[in-house]
Amino acid sequence: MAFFALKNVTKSFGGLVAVKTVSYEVQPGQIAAMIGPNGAGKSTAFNLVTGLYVPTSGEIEFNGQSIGGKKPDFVCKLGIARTFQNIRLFAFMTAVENVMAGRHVRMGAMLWDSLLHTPKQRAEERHVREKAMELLRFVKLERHADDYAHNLPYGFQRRLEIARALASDPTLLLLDEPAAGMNPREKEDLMELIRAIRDRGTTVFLIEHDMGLVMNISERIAVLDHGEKIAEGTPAEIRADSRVIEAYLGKSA
Amino acid sequence: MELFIQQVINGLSLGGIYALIALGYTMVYGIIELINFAHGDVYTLGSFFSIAIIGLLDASGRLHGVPLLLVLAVALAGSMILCGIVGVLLERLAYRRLRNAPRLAPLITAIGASFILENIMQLWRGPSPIPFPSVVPNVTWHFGGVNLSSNEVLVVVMALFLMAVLQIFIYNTRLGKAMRATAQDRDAAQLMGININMTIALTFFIGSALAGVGGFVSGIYYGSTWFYNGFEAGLKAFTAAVLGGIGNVAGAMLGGFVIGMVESLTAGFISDQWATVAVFLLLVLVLIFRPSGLLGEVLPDKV
Amino acid sequence: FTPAQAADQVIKIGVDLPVSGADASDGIPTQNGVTLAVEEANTHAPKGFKFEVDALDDAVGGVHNPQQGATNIRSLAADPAVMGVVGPFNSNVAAAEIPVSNESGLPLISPSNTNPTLTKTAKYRTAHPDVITYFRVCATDDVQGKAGAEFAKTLGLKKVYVIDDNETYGLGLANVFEKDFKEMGGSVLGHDHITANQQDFKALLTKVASTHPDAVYYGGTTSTGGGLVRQQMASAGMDPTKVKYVGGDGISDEEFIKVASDAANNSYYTVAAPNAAKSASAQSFIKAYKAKFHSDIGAYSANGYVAAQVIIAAAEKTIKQNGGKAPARAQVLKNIQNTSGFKSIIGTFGFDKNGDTTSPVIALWTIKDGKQDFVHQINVSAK
Amino acid sequence: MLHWKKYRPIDWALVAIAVFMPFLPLVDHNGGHINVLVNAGIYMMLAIGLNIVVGFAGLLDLGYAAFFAIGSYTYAMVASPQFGLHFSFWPMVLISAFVAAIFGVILGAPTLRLRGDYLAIVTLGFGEIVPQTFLNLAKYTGGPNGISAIDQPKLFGYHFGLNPLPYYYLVLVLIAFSLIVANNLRTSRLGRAWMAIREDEIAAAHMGINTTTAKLAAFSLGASFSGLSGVVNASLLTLVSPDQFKFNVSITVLSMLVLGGMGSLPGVVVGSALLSILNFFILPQASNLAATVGLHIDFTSYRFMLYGIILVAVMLFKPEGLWGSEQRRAELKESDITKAENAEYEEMPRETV
Amino acid sequence: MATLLELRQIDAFYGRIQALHGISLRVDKGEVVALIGSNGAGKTTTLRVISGLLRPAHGQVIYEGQDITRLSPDLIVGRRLIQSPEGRRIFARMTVLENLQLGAYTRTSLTEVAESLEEVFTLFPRLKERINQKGGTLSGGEQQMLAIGRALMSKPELLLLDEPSLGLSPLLVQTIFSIIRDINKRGVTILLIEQNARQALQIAHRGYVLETGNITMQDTAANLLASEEVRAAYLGGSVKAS
Ligand SMILES: Nc1ncnc2c1ncn2[C@@H]1O[C@H](COP(=O)(O)OP(=O)(O)OP(=O)(O)O)[C@@H](O)[C@H]1O
Ligand SMILES: Nc1ncnc2c1ncn2[C@@H]1O[C@H](COP(=O)(O)OP(=O)(O)OP(=O)(O)O)[C@@H](O)[C@H]1O
Ligand SMILES: [Mg+2]
Ligand SMILES: [Mg+2]
Repeated sequence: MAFFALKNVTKSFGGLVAVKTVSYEVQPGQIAAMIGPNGAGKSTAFNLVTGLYVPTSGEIEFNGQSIGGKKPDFVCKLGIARTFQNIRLFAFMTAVENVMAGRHVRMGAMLWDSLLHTPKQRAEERHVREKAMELLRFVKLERHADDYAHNLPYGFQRRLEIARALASDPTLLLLDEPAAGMNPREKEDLMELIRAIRDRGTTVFLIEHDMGLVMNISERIAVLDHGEKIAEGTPAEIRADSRVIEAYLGKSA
Repeated sequence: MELFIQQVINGLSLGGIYALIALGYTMVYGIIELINFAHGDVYTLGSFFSIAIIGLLDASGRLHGVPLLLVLAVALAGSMILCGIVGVLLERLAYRRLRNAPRLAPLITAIGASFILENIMQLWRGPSPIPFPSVVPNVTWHFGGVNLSSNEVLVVVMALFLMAVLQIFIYNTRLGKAMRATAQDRDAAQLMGININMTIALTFFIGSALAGVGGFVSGIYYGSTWFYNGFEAGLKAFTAAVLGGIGNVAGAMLGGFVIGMVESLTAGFISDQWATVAVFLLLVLVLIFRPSGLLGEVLPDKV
Repeated sequence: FTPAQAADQVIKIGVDLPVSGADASDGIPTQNGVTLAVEEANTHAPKGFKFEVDALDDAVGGVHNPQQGATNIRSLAADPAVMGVVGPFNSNVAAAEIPVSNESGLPLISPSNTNPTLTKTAKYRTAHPDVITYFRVCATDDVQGKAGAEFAKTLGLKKVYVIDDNETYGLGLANVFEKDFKEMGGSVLGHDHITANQQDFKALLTKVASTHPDAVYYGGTTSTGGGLVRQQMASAGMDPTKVKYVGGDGISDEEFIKVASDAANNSYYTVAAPNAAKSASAQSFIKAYKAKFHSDIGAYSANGYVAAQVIIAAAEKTIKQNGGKAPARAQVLKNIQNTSGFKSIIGTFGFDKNGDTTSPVIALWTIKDGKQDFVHQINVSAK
Repeated sequence: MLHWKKYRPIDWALVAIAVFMPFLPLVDHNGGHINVLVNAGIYMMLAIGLNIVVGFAGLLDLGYAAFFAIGSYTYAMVASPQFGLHFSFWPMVLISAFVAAIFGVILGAPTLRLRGDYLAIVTLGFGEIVPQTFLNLAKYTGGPNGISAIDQPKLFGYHFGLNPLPYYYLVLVLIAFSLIVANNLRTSRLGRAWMAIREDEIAAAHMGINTTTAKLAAFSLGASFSGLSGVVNASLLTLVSPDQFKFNVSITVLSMLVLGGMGSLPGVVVGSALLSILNFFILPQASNLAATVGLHIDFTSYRFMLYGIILVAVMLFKPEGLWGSEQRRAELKESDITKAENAEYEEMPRETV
Repeated sequence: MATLLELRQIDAFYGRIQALHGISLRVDKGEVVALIGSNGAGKTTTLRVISGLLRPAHGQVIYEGQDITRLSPDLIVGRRLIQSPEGRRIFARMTVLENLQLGAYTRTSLTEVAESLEEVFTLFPRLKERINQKGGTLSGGEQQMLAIGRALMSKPELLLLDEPSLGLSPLLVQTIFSIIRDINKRGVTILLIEQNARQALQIAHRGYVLETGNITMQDTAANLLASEEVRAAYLGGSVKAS
């Protein structure tokens, strides 16, 4: 059984087929990428994985389990976390609260504990806060722990979103255009961070339009166009693929 | 069967009044996402203004023909304009400052404004029901066992006509487009050169003027009003707007008629005391199956 | 604020009525009656004394509220200058206030509570079950409903449809009417409850019309829909010249005539007091009211006026008993309890052992040519 | 956590007032005043409960009085001559809270898919239906007369009777308890989940938060507080009737939250205390109070306007509420642009995720 | 060249946070001026100030020799000073055509508007294909075309573009930049914000570097491209921008 695989996944919205019988497998420990023109169906594919959309047909497998059509909170519990193409932080919660909220699914406090603040609950809260601070250090945001997410600069927000996603101890992390709106310097930092995440044992699957970044860090790349997978391979293979050049990269790339 | 048809007629005319109020709710909600609780009171004000104008013109004696039409036209226009002005003032004084405030702040000022308006009307014409001058002869036609009165026709025709005008205005005129643009994204609208303050004020003016029509028509239809009239009618009308899919002109109309119908049929065939319960149960049921209202998805456009 | 006035000792007449929001139509005209009574009393107040109105609102957010009522009575009870309270208006507010009044010994005279259980059982007198502190100047629903039924009978009505406003007063009245009318051999075609503050009754009335009644009996007040129901009957297919309209004192106001307009004629109603028009004092009351408040009297203005007069009279009597010294509340209470043969614009009455009015007269009225017209009056207790 | 960087003098004043409250009856013997405070306390509990739904979880509930009604009627039915049952007060406090909580789930469940103001209007509908149903089912509920002669609590042989004083202390204890529980909730896993849902429901779901359960928990916990206050209310008044639970009650409680500062517990306390005192004391006595400062104005006819003006004025000058939490204060500064963007997110899910 | 737009000593705040610290800049008629800087530097804020969406605390905005600092956004638009804002801000529930018509909101001559529409469709044939599609259902790239097209519909004198290439595929990025150059050639002055600093500077005449609300550098585009500091901070070394 595969660690993570899309099997003939199709998603249509009314008449529009956004994702068309796409199959793709990600190996554990990999940094994998998905690229393709605007509107190719990349984000839709992510949304299918995390349960925002229900696939029209096809299977999504994760750790031997079929997760197609399952609710987002269930998918998260299984170990898939994500970030969003347009940042969706909890704007008026502090950075550390954001990360703690990301830990929700790994916590055990029940209603009773929440109501009465039992010793068990207090110990857990302390632990979760420590864990959240550790993640903030990991993404180099510890100094902003008590700032509202909303007040952080864009690049920091992207990193905070990653920390929040990591808080649920995912084995697979989906990043949707993590470098959008970053300048080249910030992109370099981001690449380092992604590698570090992989090194912690989390598999990374990302969508990105920045070819510098994609070609640099990913081990395997899938290319989508009009909902269909038109190519798959190593960065070098993709760069040389004429269909990809025509549909996506353009001559200058 | 005749009884049923008769109740449907009742429902349609009641629904027409709800619809006229609901149009204003839906417009205001559509553009600034505010449940304008004072809107029901603007509707009542419409009746009050009409009464005052007819009184001023001293039309209490029976008039006929052209003079009668003239009086009615002046009363209707006056009620619309005055209600429109009240709406604009409300927006200017109670809501504009709060455009970027937490969402519930303007809701509370709306409630406060509603109390103020109610009290003003109470001071103006006293706390008890007041009669609406019966200047218009109500003609009744008989079709077998079914009666249809000119007042009923007036309410329904007025509602349908104004909805059609409004629909055309919003979708086919430059100002209508400005309103829709302002509703969707205020900053972007400004970057198109749209004066959003003016546009929002215009929306309030039109919505309130429609409530003024409602007040005028319902005065003629029911023959009386009182300062607290808008409360209940306002709640139902807002429910109608939500039922139809808030922000949607045709939806508000449909919602108004549906609610009027449910109320009438429940009162007519079950019991009057369960009519309100039936209305809200219907709302819940509809929203369970269509979470954004009857027309909310088909025509997702806000006004 | 002249020094002479300041030196006068103040005797307060408390008022507890709903005067804001939707309930203002009930409370304000009634409170106006009290104000008038107190102003008149001050023209001939005992030397060294001065009456004042201490009026509290029992509406919260525009609706009468029993909690607020109980709080008001406690506040008034805490002020030793308050000798008695006119109020409350609504029966459920009374249910919350009677226990407080009973406990604190503050006399309460309601102008309008008609629910029989308030006085006839001791369940609200929790602290001192056999001390009466709550009185009323209006007849209870059972008396009036019955009179209404008899009236209907004499009008020759056989088939009646009953509608009430689903409030304590209206429902109680309608229930008694229905029961008694049936007992007298009449037939009740149906009984429906409306929701107060509604504007549209056409659906209900269309249904009523389909049963072809001789008359509609309405239990409730003008402001909860009494006028509109009558007015909309025509458009629902009931000719108001043929189908009569019968009700209680809740529709005995000028508003009813205005709202029902053309349809007002051919309406009949009972009033739990003798024909006021026959007493000159009532005429001058109505005139004075109009002059001061620029509006017609409300259904309970006269009752508010009389209730205040009862308290004032008891206080004045106490002062006399004390030889011109300040009255104590317990004494005033005693004098109120002993009220009898009290001449007022709503007739001559006293209080019975439960605190109910002994005035047994119910007057019957009709509306003719857009004017209230006295028919006759019956003495219910004589039966 | 309380995000107060530093305590302001006004914070200390609040604490001082809170500490003083138990001793107040020693100074003020006026039963009317104590009664006002008991009513204020009942409303404060309602506000604390509604704050969980609206302030914490961000679900706009315009029909909260329905739960108040359910709590009150639950006790009234089993502790009055209505059915001849006379259950003891103390367990009923918990049972009524529980019954209200269950209704919270029942009424909450169909509304979960609804967004924003659709939810508001449905809850408003419930707020209309519930008292109307109590009114209509006269056989069980006494119809418009309601249920009267409700039992008062006994504690160690002491019968509460009608004296407001024991209720005053009971309410103080219940408020303290409610505040502690509400604050615990806020700073717990569940509280954080609510906050996350309020900020961004889709993102919250992707963090593994089961939004359905969390929202239902908010509805039912919020409702349970009104169960508590309902029991106290019913026994002190010895009466429940449908018109005690009309729309104006829901609106009053909501205004308390917004006026005080939504989401913030001190805000809820301040807002409900001030508005209760305004509603139960100042407005009913407006004319008398004016007279004591030498103003002879008859406010009888202006009361409603006064109330309206105060609501409008407070909101215009302090839109985040008198005691707005830091979060809300921050949100205020949110510019148009972020607002509009958020709005866009909601309408165009395809672009957002 | 004549000065078209000038900012003088602008201070701007969000609540208590100061986003711009006395910045001054100038755009001459016919130029493409690039404004570069890292996230949160204040680039968008600068454009918001120019368009009147944010009132500066101090300083002046001079346009065509007149002070427009206190004018409301719609009046500024009326002077043909047009912005295509960050995040595109398409009217999602209006059709492509309606969006474009709104772009021409301030214009009165119907024939001229029709001409502009044709022009936009020549620049972006894709938009003509989608003329009746709702804006919100367009793909990211199409939305960007619509945003720029909409701005052109108002017949801009000066066009402010805020990150027009954000989130676009490499191919589309090329297209957008060539279109910008095209528009400029037709006589429209352009103030351009870009994360993609290299390409921005390649089509610009001059450039400004904004850092935490301060202008730290200003020079010709060529000089900035060659500058060591700019290269290190904004152009990237190892990562080649597409
Ligand atoms: N909820 C939806 N309803 C209708 N159509 C949708 C929806 N979500 C996506 N689509 C359509 O599906 C297609 C794929 O969209 P998607 O967001 O997956 O593209 P993408 O590859 O992520 O593009 P980009 O690089 O611009 O983010 C688009 O044509 C879009 O219009
Ligand atoms: N609405 C707002 N409320 C509060 N602070 C804001 C707001 N918008 C921006 N800021 C702050 O103002 C500063 C400048 O923001 P601005 O958006 O102008 O930067 P930018 O240069 O456009 O960045 P980016 O490259 O991310 O678009 C930042 O520190 C940002 O956090
Ligand atoms: Mg995408
Ligand atoms: Mg920016």
